[in-house]
Parts: sequence; C-alpha cells; structure tokens
Amino acid sequence: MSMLSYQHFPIYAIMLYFLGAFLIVLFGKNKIARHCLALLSVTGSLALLVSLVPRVMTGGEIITYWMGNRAYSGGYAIGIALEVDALSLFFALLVAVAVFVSGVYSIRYMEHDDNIPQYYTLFLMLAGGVMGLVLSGDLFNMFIMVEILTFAAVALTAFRNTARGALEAAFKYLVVGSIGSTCILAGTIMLYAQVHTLNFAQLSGLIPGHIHGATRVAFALLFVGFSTKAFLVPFHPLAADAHGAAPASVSVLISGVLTKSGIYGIIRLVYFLFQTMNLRPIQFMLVFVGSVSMFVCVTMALAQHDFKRLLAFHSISQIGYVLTAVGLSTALGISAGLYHAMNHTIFKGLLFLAAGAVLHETGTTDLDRLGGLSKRMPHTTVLFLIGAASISGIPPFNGFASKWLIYQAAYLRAVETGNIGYLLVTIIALVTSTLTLASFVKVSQSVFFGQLPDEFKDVKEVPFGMRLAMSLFAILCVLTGLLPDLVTKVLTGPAAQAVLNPVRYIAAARGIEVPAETAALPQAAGAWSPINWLLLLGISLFAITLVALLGKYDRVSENASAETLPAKYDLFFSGEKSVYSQVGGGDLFWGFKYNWRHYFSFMHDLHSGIVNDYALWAVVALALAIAFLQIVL
Amino acid sequence: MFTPAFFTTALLYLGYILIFPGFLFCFVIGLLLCGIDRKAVARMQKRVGPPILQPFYDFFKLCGKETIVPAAASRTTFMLAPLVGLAALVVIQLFIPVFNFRVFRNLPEVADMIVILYLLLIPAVSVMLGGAATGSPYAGIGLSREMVTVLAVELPLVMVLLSVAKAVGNELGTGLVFSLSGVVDYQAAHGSLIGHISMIPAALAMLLIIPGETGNHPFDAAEAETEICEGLLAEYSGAPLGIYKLSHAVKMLTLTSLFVALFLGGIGTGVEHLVAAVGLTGAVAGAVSLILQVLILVLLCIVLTLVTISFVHAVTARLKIEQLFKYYWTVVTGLALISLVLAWYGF
Amino acid sequence: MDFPFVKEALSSLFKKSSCDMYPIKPSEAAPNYRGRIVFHPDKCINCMMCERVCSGSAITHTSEQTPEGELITRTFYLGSCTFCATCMDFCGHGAIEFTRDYHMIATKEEDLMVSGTFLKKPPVKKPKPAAPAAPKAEAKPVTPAAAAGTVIKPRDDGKPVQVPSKCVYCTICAKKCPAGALEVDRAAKTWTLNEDECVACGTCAEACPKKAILMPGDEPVTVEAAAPAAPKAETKPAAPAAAAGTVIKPRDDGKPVQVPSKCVYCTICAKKCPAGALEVDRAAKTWTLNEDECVACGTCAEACPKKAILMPGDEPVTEGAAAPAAPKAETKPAAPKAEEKPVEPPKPRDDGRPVQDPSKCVYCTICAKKCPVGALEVDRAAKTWKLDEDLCIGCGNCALVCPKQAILY
Amino acid sequence: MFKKLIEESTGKSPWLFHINAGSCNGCDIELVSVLTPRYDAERLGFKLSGTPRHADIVVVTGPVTQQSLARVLRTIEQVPEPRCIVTMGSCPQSGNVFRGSYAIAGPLSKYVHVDVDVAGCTPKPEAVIDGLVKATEILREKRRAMK
Repeated sequence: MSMLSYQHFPIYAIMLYFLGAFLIVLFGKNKIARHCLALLSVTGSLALLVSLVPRVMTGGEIITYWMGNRAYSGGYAIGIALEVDALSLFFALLVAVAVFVSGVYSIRYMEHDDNIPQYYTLFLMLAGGVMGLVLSGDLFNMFIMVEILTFAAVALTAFRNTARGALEAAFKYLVVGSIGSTCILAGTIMLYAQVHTLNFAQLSGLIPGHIHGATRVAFALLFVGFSTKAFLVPFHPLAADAHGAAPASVSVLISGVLTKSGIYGIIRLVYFLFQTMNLRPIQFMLVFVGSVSMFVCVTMALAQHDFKRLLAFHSISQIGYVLTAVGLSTALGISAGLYHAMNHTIFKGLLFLAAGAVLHETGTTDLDRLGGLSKRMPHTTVLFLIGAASISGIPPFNGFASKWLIYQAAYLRAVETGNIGYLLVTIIALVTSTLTLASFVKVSQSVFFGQLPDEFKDVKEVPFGMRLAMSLFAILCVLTGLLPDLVTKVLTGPAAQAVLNPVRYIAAARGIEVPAETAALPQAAGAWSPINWLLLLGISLFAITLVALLGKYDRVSENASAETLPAKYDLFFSGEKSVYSQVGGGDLFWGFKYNWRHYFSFMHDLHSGIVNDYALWAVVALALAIAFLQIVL
Repeated sequence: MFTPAFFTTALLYLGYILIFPGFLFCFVIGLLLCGIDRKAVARMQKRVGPPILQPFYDFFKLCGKETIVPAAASRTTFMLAPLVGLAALVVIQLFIPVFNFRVFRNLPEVADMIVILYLLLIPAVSVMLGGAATGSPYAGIGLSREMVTVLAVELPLVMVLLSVAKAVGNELGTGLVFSLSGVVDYQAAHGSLIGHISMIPAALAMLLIIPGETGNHPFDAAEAETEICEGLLAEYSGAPLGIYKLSHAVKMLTLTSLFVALFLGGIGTGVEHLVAAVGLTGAVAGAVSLILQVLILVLLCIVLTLVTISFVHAVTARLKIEQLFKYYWTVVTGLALISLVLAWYGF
Repeated sequence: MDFPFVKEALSSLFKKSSCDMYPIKPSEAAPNYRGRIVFHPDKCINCMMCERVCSGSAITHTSEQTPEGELITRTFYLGSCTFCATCMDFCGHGAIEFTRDYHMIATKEEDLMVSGTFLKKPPVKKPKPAAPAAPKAEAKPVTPAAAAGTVIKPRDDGKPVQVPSKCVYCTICAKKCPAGALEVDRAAKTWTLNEDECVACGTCAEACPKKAILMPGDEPVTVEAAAPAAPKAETKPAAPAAAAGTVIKPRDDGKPVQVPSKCVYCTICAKKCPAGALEVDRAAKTWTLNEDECVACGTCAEACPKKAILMPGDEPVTEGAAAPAAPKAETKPAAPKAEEKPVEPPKPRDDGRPVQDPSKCVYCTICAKKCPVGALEVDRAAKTWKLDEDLCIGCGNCALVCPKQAILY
Repeated sequence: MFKKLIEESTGKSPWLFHINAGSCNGCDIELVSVLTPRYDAERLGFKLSGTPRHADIVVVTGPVTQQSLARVLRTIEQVPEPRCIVTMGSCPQSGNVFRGSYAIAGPLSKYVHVDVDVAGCTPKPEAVIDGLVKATEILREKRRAMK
C-alpha cells in the first residue's frame, strides 16, 4: 500500500494537526510562518477527509488502519487501530470544517493578544485530540485523545487570564472534566478486565454476550464520562462559565466540536459497545437526559445577561435535541440527530464568531450595555441574523430542516410505540425552539438594534478576515438548510445506516467485508422542499418590491445633516427630546418571566457557581447511572 | 427545457402566486375581512361604523403619506422588514388548500402543517425586527410583548396541529398525516373533522388562538395604541406602515382559512355533488365548482372573523401581557391537550 | 371571568344604531343654547358694561368723532369668547343676543369677528323738566286741611291714597318707591302720585312711619279735628340744660325734647333717626335737634335706652328729682366714709364704657377674648385688667359674657 | 388613476392625534365624545392614533401653556406630510380667559399655521365633526398639491 493511498488518510489527518502544533512551537515566533503552518495543517486535514467522503459515505467502505502494521493476529488485536466508518467520517468532517473556519477567524481575532504561538499550539492540539477521538477504533486510544482535548480546552479557556472569571472557569472545567476522564478510564479498565481486549470492534463483538455486574458499572462510568464531555444536564453550568471566558474562536471549538465528541462517544457506547438500544429503559434514559437538558438550558439561556453565556446555554440545549433524536433509535431519528449536530456546529460557530466580533469591537458582551450596533457593523448584523434565524428554526435556514426532522421522528416514534412520553418530548422540542427564537430576538434587540450608546459611537466594522470566516459559516448555514435531501443522502443517511448495523463495523476490523444492504433511506412523514419555497418567496418578494418601487416606496425623507437632529427625525418621546433609553437585556419578556418566576428562582439557586456543587452533581449523576443500569440492563 | 409546456406552467404558477390564492386574492379578501371586522365591532357598540372599504382607503392613504425614517433607525431593515413579512404571508396562503383546489397538485408538496406553523413565525419576526430597527423604546417594549404573545400562542397551536395529524392518522391507519392536503382529502371523503369528538376541543382551541396569533383586540398588548403608542409600529409612517397593516389583515385571512382547511374541509364536497347534479361536465364544472368553493371559503372566513375576532373584540378588554400568557398556557392549552389525549387513545 | 356585555353586543347587532348621522341629518341645538352672538347696534348705548364683565375680554370697540356724533363699532371676537352670556345679562338694553347657531368653524380669523356700528348723538341740554310737577301744582296747590270728620277710603284701583292729617311729609315714601311715582315736597307740603308710573306695590304704605298712606284693605280713616296739620312756624330753641327741679314738658308741635338729666349721650337716638335730624356729641355732651329736618316720627324716643326724650303724649318730667348725675358733681359733700374707705362697689361709668369690679373679677380673660374690637387686655398672672378707651365702642359684650358679672356696664 | 385614488382616500381615512396643551379637559372629553356611538366620527373614517407618525390631523386643545409649547411644536413637526392642524375651542385660538397670563405662550397661530379652528368654549360635537370634515377637504388639497 503506497504512502499516498486512501488507507493512510485518517492517520495523516490526525498527524497534520499534531505536527502543526509541534512545528508552531518551534517556528511560532515568526508571524507569517505561524499563520502558514496553522492554515496548512487545518486545510490539509479538511482536504484529506473530504476526499474520503465518496469512498466511505456513498461507497459504504470502512477503512481500518493498524498503527505499526500489527494487523489482527491470533484472535486478539494487539496494535492500535483506526477505524473509519460513515459515522466517524461524519463527525470528523464536522470537526475539520469547524476547526478550519475557526482557524481562519482566529488569525485576525487574536491579533491583539500576547503569546499567540501558545494559542495556536493548544488550538491544534485540541483539534488533533478531537480528530483522534473520532477516528480511533481503540477504546484506550479514545481515552488518550479525551485527555488531550480536555487539557487543551482547559488551557484555552484560561488563555485570556485577565478576563473576568477566566481562571475560575478553567479550574471548574478542569475539576469536572477530570472527573469525566477518570470515569472513562475506569470504564475502559473494567471492560479490559472482562474481555482482555481494547480494540473497539472486538469489544463490540464480545461484550453483548457478557453483560453482568461489572460491565454494567463500566457502561455507567463510560456514559457519565462522555456526558461530562458533552456538558449534558448535570454538567451544563461548566459550559456557560467556560464559554463566557474563552476567546470566541475557542468557544466555537468547545461548543461546536468538543460537545460533539461527547455525543459521538455516547453513540459508540450505546449502539456499538453494548448494543442495548433495543431496550426501552436505555432509550428512555437517553431521551430523558436529552429533553431535560434541552428545556432547562433554554430557559436558563433566556435569563442570561451576557451574550456568550447565553450562547453557551443554547449549545447545550441543542445538544439536548441531538441526544433526544439519537435516543429515538429509529433510522429517521438518528439521521435527524446527526443532521442537527452538523447544523449546530455551523450556526453555533457563526453565532460565537459574531459574539467574538462584538467583543473585538466593543470590548464587552454585556447585553445591558450594548445596543444599536447594526448601524456601525451592518455585515456582522446580517451574518448574526442568519445564524439567529437558523438556530431558532426559521424555515429557509438549516436549523429548521433538522429540527423539523426531529419533530417528525419523535412524533412517529410516539405513534409507533404508543407511549405518550414521546408526545411530551415532541411538544417540549417545539416549545424549546420557540424559546430559542425568543432569546435570539432578545439578543438582536439588545445588541444589534435599539439605540446606540455613546461609548460605542465610534465602533467600526470587523476586519475582513473575521467577516470572511463568518460568511463561510453563513453560506454553509444556507446551503445545508436548502438541501436537506442531499445532506440526508450523502452524509447523515449513511451515518445512520452505519449506526444501525454495527455488525459491519465489527467484521471490518477482522478484514471481512460485509456487504452493506441498501436499506431504504429514512423516509420523513411530512413534506418540506425548501428550494421550491424559496423560489415562491423570491417571486412573491420580487413582485411586491417591484410594485412598491413603482409606488415610489423608497422615496423617503431622511435626516439630511448628521450633526443637527431636527425634531422631525427624532424618535417620538411623547413630545420630549429623545434621550438614551435602550430597552434590552433584562427588561425583555416580563410576561414570560413573571409567569415562570418560581421556576426561575429555583433555577437561580440551583446554579450556584461553586465547584463543589458541580463535582457533587457529577458524583450523584454517576451513582444514579450505576444504580439505574444495574436494575435495567 | 424552454418548451411551450414549461412556459404555460410557469405562467400558471405566476398566476397562482400573483392572482388567485396569492397576492391579489389576499389583498382584496384580507382588507375585506378587516373592514367587516371593524364594521361588526362598531355595530355591536350600536355605532354605524366605517364603510366596509375603509381598510382600502386607509391603505391607499398610507401609500400617499410621506415616510419618515428616524435618525436612530437602521434604514435597510426599516424598509425591508415589511416587504419580507408580507411576501412570507402571501406564500403561506399558497399552501392552504381551498377544499379540493390545491396549488401544488402534481408537484411534491412544498410544506406541511408543522412547516406552516413555522412559516407563520416569519411575519411575526419581520414585525419585530422592523420595530427593533427603529430604536424607539416604545418599539422595544412592543417587541418584548410581541415575542411573549408568539410564545404564548405557539404551544396550543402546536398541540392542535399534532392532534389533527394524529386523528387523521388514526382514521387512515397510516399513523400520522402531516400534509395539509392529506387532511383536506380525508375530510372531503369522510366529512369535516369537526364532527369527531376528539376534534371539538381542538377546534375550540383554534378559535381562541386566531385572535391571539393575529394580535387582535383582547390580545394586542404588543400594539396597544393607548399604553405604548402602537408599540412596534411607533416610528412607522407612510407606505411601510400601510404594508404592515395589510399583512395584519392578510394574517386574519390566512388563519381563518387554515381553520377552514383543518376542521371544515368536508363542506367543499357538497359543491361537487351539486355541480354534478346540475349536469355540468368537464372544464365548465371544474370552473364553477372552483368559484363556488372559493365563495364558500370567503363566507366561512367572514363568519369566523365575526365570531372569533369581532365579537371577542367588542366584548372584552385588553389583557395584560402576563395575563395573556397565563390564559394561553392554561385554558387554551388545556383544551388542546384534551383533544390530543383523546386523539391519542384513538377516539 | 365574566363578560358583562355579551347580551348587549349581540342584541345591538340587529338593532338600529343610536347614531344621529349628523352631517346627513342636520341637528338643532337646544332651545336656549348659547351659540353665535348677534349684536343689535341700534339698541347699544355704549355703556361698556359688557366689556367690563366679559371674562374672555372678547369685546372691543372703536369710536371716531364725526360731525353728527360718535361713530362706535363694537366687535365680539368669538375666538376668545366663553359663551357664558354674562354680557347679555348685563346689557340693560338687550343689544346682545346669543343664537342657537353652533356652526362656528373658521379657517381665517375674520370669520369669528361679529361687529356692529352705530352713531351716538351727544346728550341735548333740555330745560329743567318742571313739567311733571307743574300741572299738578295748580290743580291741588296745598292739600287743604281736609274738613274735619270727612272719611278717607282706600282707592279701589289698588293705588295708595294719602291721609293728609296724619302725613308729616317726611318724604320716606317717595324715597322708597321703586317706580319713582311719588313726589313729596316738604316745603310745599305737597304729596303727588304719578298715576301711570305707580306700580301699586304698596312699599310707600309700609315705609310710612305715620301710617298716613292707605292701601286697599286698610280701614277708612276719619279725620279728627284735634290735630290740624298746620306747621308751627316758630322753632323752639334747643332746650337749655334745665336747671334742677324745672319741669320738662313734651313739645306740642310733635317734635322730641331731651331730658338732659337722664340723657347719657349714647348717640343711639342720632343713629336711629330716619331723617338724620339729631346730632349728639358724646365728648361735648351736646344734644341738638335740626327742626326742619326732624319729621317728628318719634323713632328717637322709642330707641332711647334712658327714656330721655319726650314726645307729645308723654308725662312731663321734673328735673332734679331723680337726676343724680350732673348737678351733684361739684357740691360733693364731704363723703363721710372717705377715710376708712372700704372698697365700695364701683359705679357704672356714665359714658357707656364697661368698668371692672376687682373684687369679683377672676381674670379669666373671657371678656378680652369676646371683645369685638380687642379693646380689653387681661393678664391672668399679673392680675391686670386694662381697657383701651378709644377702641372701645361701648357694646357691652364683655359685661354680657363675664361669668362673674364683674363688669358693670 | 392611482394618484387620484390616493387623493380620494386621503380625504376618506383621516387619522387624528390629540394634543392637550394645558386644556381644562372640556374640549378633550368633547373630542372623544365625537367617537362615541351617538356622533360616531368613525363613520367618516376618523380614528384616534397613538403616535404622531400615524396621524393626518393634529387636534390641539388648551391655551398652549409655557411648559407645553416646546412639546406641542416638536410633536407637530413629527407628523408626516400632508397634515392639518385643527385647534378646538377658544383657548388655542386666543388664550380665552387665560389671555395675558404669564403662564401661557399665546395663541397657537403665533407658532404654527392653523388650518381650521372650531370655535366654542367646548364646541358641540357636531361642530367638531364639521371642523374635522373641513380639515379633510384641506388635507385633500394638500395631497393634490404634493408632487
């Protein structure tokens, strides 16, 4: 096998990141070298993974790569394997895209910070860690990658240690993160003790038969470990603190990529390692955790006063969506979940970059102090609006496509099983989507519209590099929104197939080719063709604007002189001269908050912000998981 | 690809968009409904009330007025928001079938019920963005109230749609029917859904939702002209304001025709038998039955407007925003929940 | 959750609207609605009362001298008018009238100006109108003393008739007559009634002190011989301070006479005299009667608190018998009790002012409080009681309220 | 054709905005009584609007006190063209009984061109309707005069 054949691409992808990280340590002082190295490694791995798509996704082939060429011998896999099936490649692509765009963004974004070489090293370490986790076929190798990415993420959170709460957030993240990693390590060890192998495929083959006391505990440990990585409900305050303090490009990685690694781990664990998804209680566990984190985080987000903390809570609620969808264990459910995971990486990345742009220009992300930035930063506003529209599920954009599939899947699942619980899940999903819209309307009113305070009078537009990155994400948002069928056919469909029949994954490790039966793509009950809709909207909008322009719609009387403000163009203040009175941040949605005041005060007390509470919750969650699984499995 | 057949279908669809269920139809019938509503409210207060064509006069007067863009406003959003809102509303009207007439008979259906639910969000968001763009504090408060109203109405509306989908799914045995035309076809065959026991609370809930969704009197905390000077529209004048008033009227039409499609689909079939009985055949029968059905739809919409919007407007006082939210999330959601549970257990 | 108006709303849908359809059906204002002003210049006498009373100062006038007289234009600016119609009330001649027309819409200011001009000729110097009195003079020069024994009956057309014998020509009836129909000439002792002016209200009869005017319903009066009305020409000089012991008789011409010894010069009689014929000077203790002013009505006698004025018909009073005050003043016999001097009760003062009896007084200061003019200062601590002479008006209120009757008046 | 339609409807749907410049509330309640069932100005298309931006006819009541002068002028300026200014009652027209007082800033016509004045110290509702109808005619001319 020549060095350039596709077999080696997975390891090249991982190595490019680590190599880049290592080289930047050496040559990082020089600005151009640093930028070239970073961009090179980022684009290189993306290119390699994209080239794998036709072969793995549509072709259905599973690439296994044994490190050190120690193939499967004598029934035991000694060497460390990388196994890339449709699911792994899907997540790898997500990671690569997010890292690429964030890399482009951080070149201009981190200009004013000091010791930038360390930033890029950590950045690429984090990227490599996640890529390794997603592609590796060996359980222990996954643990190592988890360790790398956790420490890189902790270091990056504290990168701007002068920011308020950065060090404290990093410390909290370190404590609970390491609790998670140790759980994963303990789980791996217990499994190894049972079946004496670490190769993922072989494990998946052996464990389903040996499910008893110890493996149940291992299952619980692994599940809790990966959910800390995904910041699910008991661990979600971590995310808020981490994102609040980390630079925006890092937040993109943490929320876009790190949480997905947690979800990837859970999917592997539940569908491959233990193959227990046919058991109702396990489905209930996943769906329950998903819906709780979905609803709790969106209500917490609505009450936030800081732009990035709000976005952090939203990313957890979207992860809740993904987990609920995956927990439905139907082909449509899983493909909808994965589709939403991809969309989430894209629009959440865009929103975090927009938050970074606001921070970069005004120096603050406090919703109560900002306002009226759309006059000074029009491009960022448009890009933000695209991101906000997609996350809140406004039709043409991608958020809607995946959420709509999730509602279908949940409701169909409810009909199949006749269990009214799924109906409740569907309704919670729909209400959460509207609450997301509410919080992003709040953000757009408090940050971009409303009145411009004096301190931000001379704010300029963001440099082109950052806008380029944001528009990349925006274009992806629109594309993935408009072509749901293509995405399902190429990306999420094969991934869902791969999840649903693990046998091929297991056999591939042994080198046996199991033909992929061409199961029908998951058929949605409803009908939604965004392209036709956009066409209709375009025609109708064109007609209306034409008529309006004929009626001299744009002949508008404007405020000619900038300095003097004649009374005619001043805001209507019941006769007074208009003074600065921005309605934003905490003043909005009194009606909703008043009706839910008891819930909000309870939630306020719960999120104490003290590390010991979070650690306590982690341990309690672990105990619950172990107890639950003992009974259930 | 530019065969004559392509041109005729393109022209046909252009006609659909601009003339029949599209722009012109919405414009005329929407403003008509608004006029009838204002007249009915006046008559209930023993006043003579404005002429039925008053909304037309209002609209054309506003077109003639000068549009002032406040200095604090961001100009493009201020100008574009009304247009996008109106365009989205007109497109929604295309998806609502008129008894057995459908715009997309042979094309794959573009949008089903859940999608229409979310398409209804676009006009609300366009009003909010337009108001926010003006930067006036009245608009800020209006935005906060409008969003809470949208939040309040979303939950029961979703439940109503889910229960209808489930009920029709039970009858057809396919589990779930999300497509609106599927629901209407079922009703055409088996009689209106309102006949089902499980659907009566849902229909009632839908009736209570219509004034809330369109932001009419008792639930117009967002555009309370006395308290917050027309809230979101505080800084709008001239043509953009006219377009917002027009989209408010068209929204009344969209929601009432959605109600007709969801619960009164069976009435259309009567027309078929009538036309057949009269002995008309072929294209003429089709045209006549279409016209009759459109007339019935408009009549039903008028009756619905009178019942749900005018009567409620004349009898109640404006609710505070948290009362509105509590009202929708307890009373109306309760009704929708009853029908959901009934539909769930197969009644 | 109750909806109070459901029934009304539904039922009024089918009822006729309660609308007046104003522009189509014209509507009339209320009967005496105060709308647009109409000015009748001919009636106006430019007394400017309306301008003075107008609250919105809406009425202005301009005048210009012209040979025939003063050309005055008066304008009512409706834009500043409150339509209170006070000017209409005050206008004695009905020149201002408020119509029921409420259509006062104006695009320019002039539409709201209502004005009128008139010519005011200067007043002509007419000879002193002796006319009305003259014709009456020769007809009945002096009401002859009606022959004794004739009966005077009240007139049947309701108008007053005079009883010459009783009438003292005090002209009160003329002054009181609202219509100005009576003319009484004191010197010529004539009582003429202007028939057409008289409104037969009867005020003169009531006002007449001597009941010398009969109205329908009074009994007829027969003139007795005794009291001829002939005026006593010579005037009796003011009664000198009669020496003690002299007898004072009431005068025969009916006018009052003073009894100096009893009189305390309290000036009440002067105040009561309707004709103002009496002058009493407290300080100089003089009582002078103005003969021709005096109408001999006797009011002073009745009002005198000390009965120091005699009218015909009272018994004569002999001086000195009861008059203790004045004469004994200078022949003060050596008061026997002077040296051991017990605190004998103080005598009330003669000039009508209060005096304190220290033995009874408890200095409760009520008198000071009740004094209408604040002439009394009483200090409880220092036990002092001071009266301010010129402030005090001798009303006697302090004596009245004093709980211990320690004040003599 | 379109221009004529706009002109026609400018006269047929005049929206009012009521400014109380220190009035004794006599005219204010009379203005609102015009919208009650008995007189029902809505028959002719009149409607009270919340902001000057939506208004065509500005109805000013009260003698324009010193305090309210600046606010009245600012609000009137915020009304888009074509607009009409109607003063109701005697106060805005001349200051009525308050004329000459230090507290009022004089008749409104000193500052702004008043189109129609409805005289009467509290004019009758019918008179108010007359005034407003006259104002709509002026509105129509102003609209025709606009380019």
